Amino acid sequence: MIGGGLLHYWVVIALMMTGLYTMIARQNLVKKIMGLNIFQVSVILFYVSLGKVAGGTAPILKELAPGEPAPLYSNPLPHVLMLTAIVVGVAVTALGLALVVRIRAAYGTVEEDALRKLDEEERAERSTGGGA
Amino acid sequence: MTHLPVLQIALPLIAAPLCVLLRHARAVQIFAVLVAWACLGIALALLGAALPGGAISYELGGWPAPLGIEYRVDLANAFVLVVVSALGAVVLPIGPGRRGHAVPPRREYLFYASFLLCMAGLMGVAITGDIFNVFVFLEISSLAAYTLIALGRQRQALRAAFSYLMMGTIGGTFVLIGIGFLYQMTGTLNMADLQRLLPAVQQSRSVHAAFAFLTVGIGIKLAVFPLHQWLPNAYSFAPPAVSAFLASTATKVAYYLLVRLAFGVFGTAYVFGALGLGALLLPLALLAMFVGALAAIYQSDLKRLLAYSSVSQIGYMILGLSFGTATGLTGGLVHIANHALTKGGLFLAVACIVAQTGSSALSDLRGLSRRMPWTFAAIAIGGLGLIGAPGTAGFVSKWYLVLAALSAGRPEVAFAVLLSSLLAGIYVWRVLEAAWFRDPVQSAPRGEAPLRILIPTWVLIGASLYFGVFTEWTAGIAEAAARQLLEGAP
Amino acid sequence: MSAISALPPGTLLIAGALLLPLLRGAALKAWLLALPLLSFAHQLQAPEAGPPLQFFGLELVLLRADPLALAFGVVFHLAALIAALYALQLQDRMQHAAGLLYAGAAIAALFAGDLITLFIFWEFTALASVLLIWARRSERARHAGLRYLVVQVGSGVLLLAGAALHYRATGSLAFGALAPQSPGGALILLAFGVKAAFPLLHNWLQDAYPEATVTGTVFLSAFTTKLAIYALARGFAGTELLIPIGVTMTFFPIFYAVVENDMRRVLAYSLNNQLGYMVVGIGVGTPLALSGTVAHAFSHIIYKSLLFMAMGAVLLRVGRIGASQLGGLYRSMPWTTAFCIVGAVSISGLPLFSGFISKSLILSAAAEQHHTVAWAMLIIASAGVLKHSGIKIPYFAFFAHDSGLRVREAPLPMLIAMGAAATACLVIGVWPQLLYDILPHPVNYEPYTAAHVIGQLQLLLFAALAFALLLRFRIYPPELRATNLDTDWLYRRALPAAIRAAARAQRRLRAAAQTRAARLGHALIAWLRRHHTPPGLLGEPWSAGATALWAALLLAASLLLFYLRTAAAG
Amino acid sequence: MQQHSGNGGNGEQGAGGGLDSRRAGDWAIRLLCAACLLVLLLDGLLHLFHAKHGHFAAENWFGFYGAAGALSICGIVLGGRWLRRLVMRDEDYYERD
Repeated sequence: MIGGGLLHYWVVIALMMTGLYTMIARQNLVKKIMGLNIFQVSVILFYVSLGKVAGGTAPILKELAPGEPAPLYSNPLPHVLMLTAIVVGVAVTALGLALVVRIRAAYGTVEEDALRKLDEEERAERSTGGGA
Repeated sequence: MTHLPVLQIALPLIAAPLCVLLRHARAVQIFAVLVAWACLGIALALLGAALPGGAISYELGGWPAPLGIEYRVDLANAFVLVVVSALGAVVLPIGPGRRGHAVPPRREYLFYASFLLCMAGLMGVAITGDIFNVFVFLEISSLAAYTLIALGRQRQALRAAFSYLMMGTIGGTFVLIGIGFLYQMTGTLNMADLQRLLPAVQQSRSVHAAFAFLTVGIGIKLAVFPLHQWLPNAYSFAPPAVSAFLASTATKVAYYLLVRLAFGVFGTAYVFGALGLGALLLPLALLAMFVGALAAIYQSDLKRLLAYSSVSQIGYMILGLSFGTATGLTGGLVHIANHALTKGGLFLAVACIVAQTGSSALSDLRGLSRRMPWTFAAIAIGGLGLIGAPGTAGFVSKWYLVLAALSAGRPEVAFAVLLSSLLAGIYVWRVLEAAWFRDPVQSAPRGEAPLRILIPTWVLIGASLYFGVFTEWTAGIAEAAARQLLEGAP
Repeated sequence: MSAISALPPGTLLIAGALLLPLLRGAALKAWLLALPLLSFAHQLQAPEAGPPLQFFGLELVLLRADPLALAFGVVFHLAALIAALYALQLQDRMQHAAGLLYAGAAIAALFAGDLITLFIFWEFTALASVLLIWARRSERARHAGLRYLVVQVGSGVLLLAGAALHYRATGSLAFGALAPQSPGGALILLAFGVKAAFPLLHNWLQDAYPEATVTGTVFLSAFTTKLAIYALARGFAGTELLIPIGVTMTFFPIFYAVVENDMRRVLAYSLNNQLGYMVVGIGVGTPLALSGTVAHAFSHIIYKSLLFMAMGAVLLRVGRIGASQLGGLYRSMPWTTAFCIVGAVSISGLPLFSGFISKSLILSAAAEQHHTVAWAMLIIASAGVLKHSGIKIPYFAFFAHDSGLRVREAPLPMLIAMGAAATACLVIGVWPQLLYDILPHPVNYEPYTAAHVIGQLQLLLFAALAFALLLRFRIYPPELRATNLDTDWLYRRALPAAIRAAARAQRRLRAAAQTRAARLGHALIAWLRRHHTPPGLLGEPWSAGATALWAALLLAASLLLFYLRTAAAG
Repeated sequence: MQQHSGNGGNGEQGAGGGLDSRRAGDWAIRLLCAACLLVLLLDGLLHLFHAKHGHFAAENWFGFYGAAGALSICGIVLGGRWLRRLVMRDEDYYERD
């Protein structure tokens, strides 16, 4: 059902790896969310490429002149699905950013290593405080 | 009656924004609780309708499958629906917690709205027969869960929610990729249709990749070892009611989904015969059982201890799945209900403790059993359930797992199950020891927890005892559901 | 009525225990005494077999009342009644309840017709009995109880595992004769062995029993190990392996009993030694030997609880129980002294007392089957029994040197209980046919022949004389307050030390590995550490990155597995 | 049953006249000796007038059980002394650390 070579796969995989790497390697929570976005976009592109039919046009029905062959349409379903996926992605991003705002208010930083250190200090304090 | 399947989802889904409109804390609470109980009623009605053995199919908007979205209720998912809605109905009345929590009373309606959304999402995953719909509901429930977890009273709850969000989204996206591959190979999203079309293309690498992505993606939501790392923080920093609900339902629904895909969509022969999924899952399950239990032993906080114990219990469920046999699957499915009741009850008991002391650290439990006898009796019974002592629901599950291991010719696995029960005995003992045999600290509370929390706790713990003895509603249904799944009718 | 008679005897005790919180005062006491009697009546009218019960598709037989179970049932009821009487003046309702639950579970276990029912009551006895240890409410008791519980529950787990294997091998769960060579049978034998305190598996007994409450030890001494003896007699009668095991059991505790100071621990070692006779009897396995085992279990339960009751009364009044801390108590506790001596001569096997007529059955059976070595060892052990239980217990507690202790006599209910047990010892000893008649196999044995009586008297008197002379010439080791190492050293000392050492070694290794990694400039590890610090398995799981990495790894692993499998298949 | 109640021995405060005094111990030993002699005598009579028929030849030896009893006790007590050297520790051995 899909045509073309494998180029779109490579693009998708490159984007996916970029996103994953950003999530793994970056300490800044906002950057992590950006990585997450890139990761999700790669999947959206993957779906869009699934729906692409070589030589197909946008799937908009039009009045056919008598004798005119029906045009080759792209598969619209993956595209429609991606509308939902984009909505999900937006919701995740929004919620993630909202959490970052709250984290910033509660901790005063959005760097993962600083957060970890703050939590560790707090725990150490509590355990020594509890022991005394 | 004919619209029951859609009502099951639509009711909480519509009720959630209504909560936001209603705003008044008490009114919203009553409304949300009523909705939750209505959901339970619908789920029970659906289970009753599915009991004869057939599947109820409901076509959304009148579009017939495979083009339209189909809701399909058979024994397995009716069973899951009942578990999810029952836990929701029992836990929701507790509310977001009173003492120093992060939700000011005038914003409590948001808690109830999120909770209903989470329920709707989880039930949606179970009920839908459309695989893309599964992804959507999975994300609805996850988004609601992130929100709920962030409501915990410590600031670590925010970090826990954020980590869960990152990991959960990776999992969700993996699922999405898997669905994409499936669609690419078959051109359909309807699960029944997929089951029909897949055998023709199952030798292709895309289908292998689809299954791998789906397994790993669901594995994250299911907290399969070593993808469990979001779970301990999420459960230990969330508000008590949320921990109780999520711990007993979220991972169970993911488990159901994996079972449905493995047995119902891809087919037992393909998944366990050709791909050898069992060889992958069995070591992970064993590792989860032991690492989870060992980690639980070393925790100094009761909620965290229970969270790691969940990792270990999820290991049992995966173990049941990994044999790919009816007995194993029965063990896994029945553990959905049994562990939901036991762990839900235990987390609610923690809610009782937190309501009275403001802490769930083991060192603050010292001598508390004298002040809160009912709460700690519940913890003792629930703990026995985790160990799998006879007479509790946990025994029933372990019984099937041991039986499955033996009939699969793996006595050493059966032995491992029993051995990890001993580990469970140790961490349960740590709790009981602190509560029973230590002298109370000065700041110990005056008395028993409020009935508002204590009654739901005992409802769940009592149910776990009941189902430890009378098993036709748990093991009986699970067995029939497992048979239905294995025979291949989705 | 028919519904109740379908339940195994003992369930009445369990149900009755649940009523305890509602009762107080005289009603409570009456109920405590009435329950064992009611339960015994329940046993008398029990049908030979109850209806099978369907449970997860398995057929369970809750009630199977054959002569072996009934014989043990009689003595278990008697012990429950005596122990309840002994504990009567106790104010602690939890102990009453625990004692009843424990006795009830042990009795119900006797009537279990299948391995699953047996397992359930087996574990039930463990859970109920540990309460009797914890009821002492001391730090030592708490730890000892925990160790006890781990061993007991572990025995249950072994039993369940063995039952599952047995079921797989044979398709039957019925509890009858089992094959010790099959893996299932071996596990079950091990489970029974733990509870019967086989050598090297024995130490929970000496560890826990002396830490229980005054009245708790009386209950404990009666049921747990004898339930195991019953189970061995049912499952492994005639297993030759049991003879050397039993002989070892009769033998080594004697030496420990010489040096042990805590009188209740001496009795625990003596209990172990007595179990050895029964295990030998089971190993010999002829009808005479099995009857001897049951008879010996019967008389043993009575005189051993009598001895534990006497020592309990001393502990209650004096507050101490070390041999070195007692002495001269016969002045202030004359009745207790007298009853204790009855128990002591019974266990030593003096003619006219119960030990004489039961132990000789086992010895004769061993001789008839020409187990010469076993027989000789049992003769030596008989002298040992006299030494540690027959003489050491009454002598050091009530005579020896006057410790100056002047206490009150034991409370009346305790005296009545001891008196009842002492009477039972004497009655059985004088009219052995009373006991022989309830044994599972008909016994045609006359203990009172001139040769037998004179031989036994000779053995006992010369042994007593030797003991007295050794004591007189100070060769007998003095009583010292001390801890004597036994196999519990392995898990109380060696194991924790090994774990600590392993933890230290692991820390050192990890440190070494880290420095080496740093020295080699291992770029990958450094990168991993810098970027996402993958949490250890037990560490703080914060990082989403680690999960992403694991997910990728798992994905790669599963893809590889799937491709390889399908490639191999294709 | 007298042999038990009269078993006094190494009483430290042997001056008193009670059953726990040294004098009582000495009397007990005398009594035991007498009893032993009596039983040996009975054993001899049994040998003369009544053929014994134990399962093992050893059982029929004169004074076999007496020798077995006395020797066993000596062995056990000496074994106990040796065992004590091996296993005895302080009373609070397990409570330490």
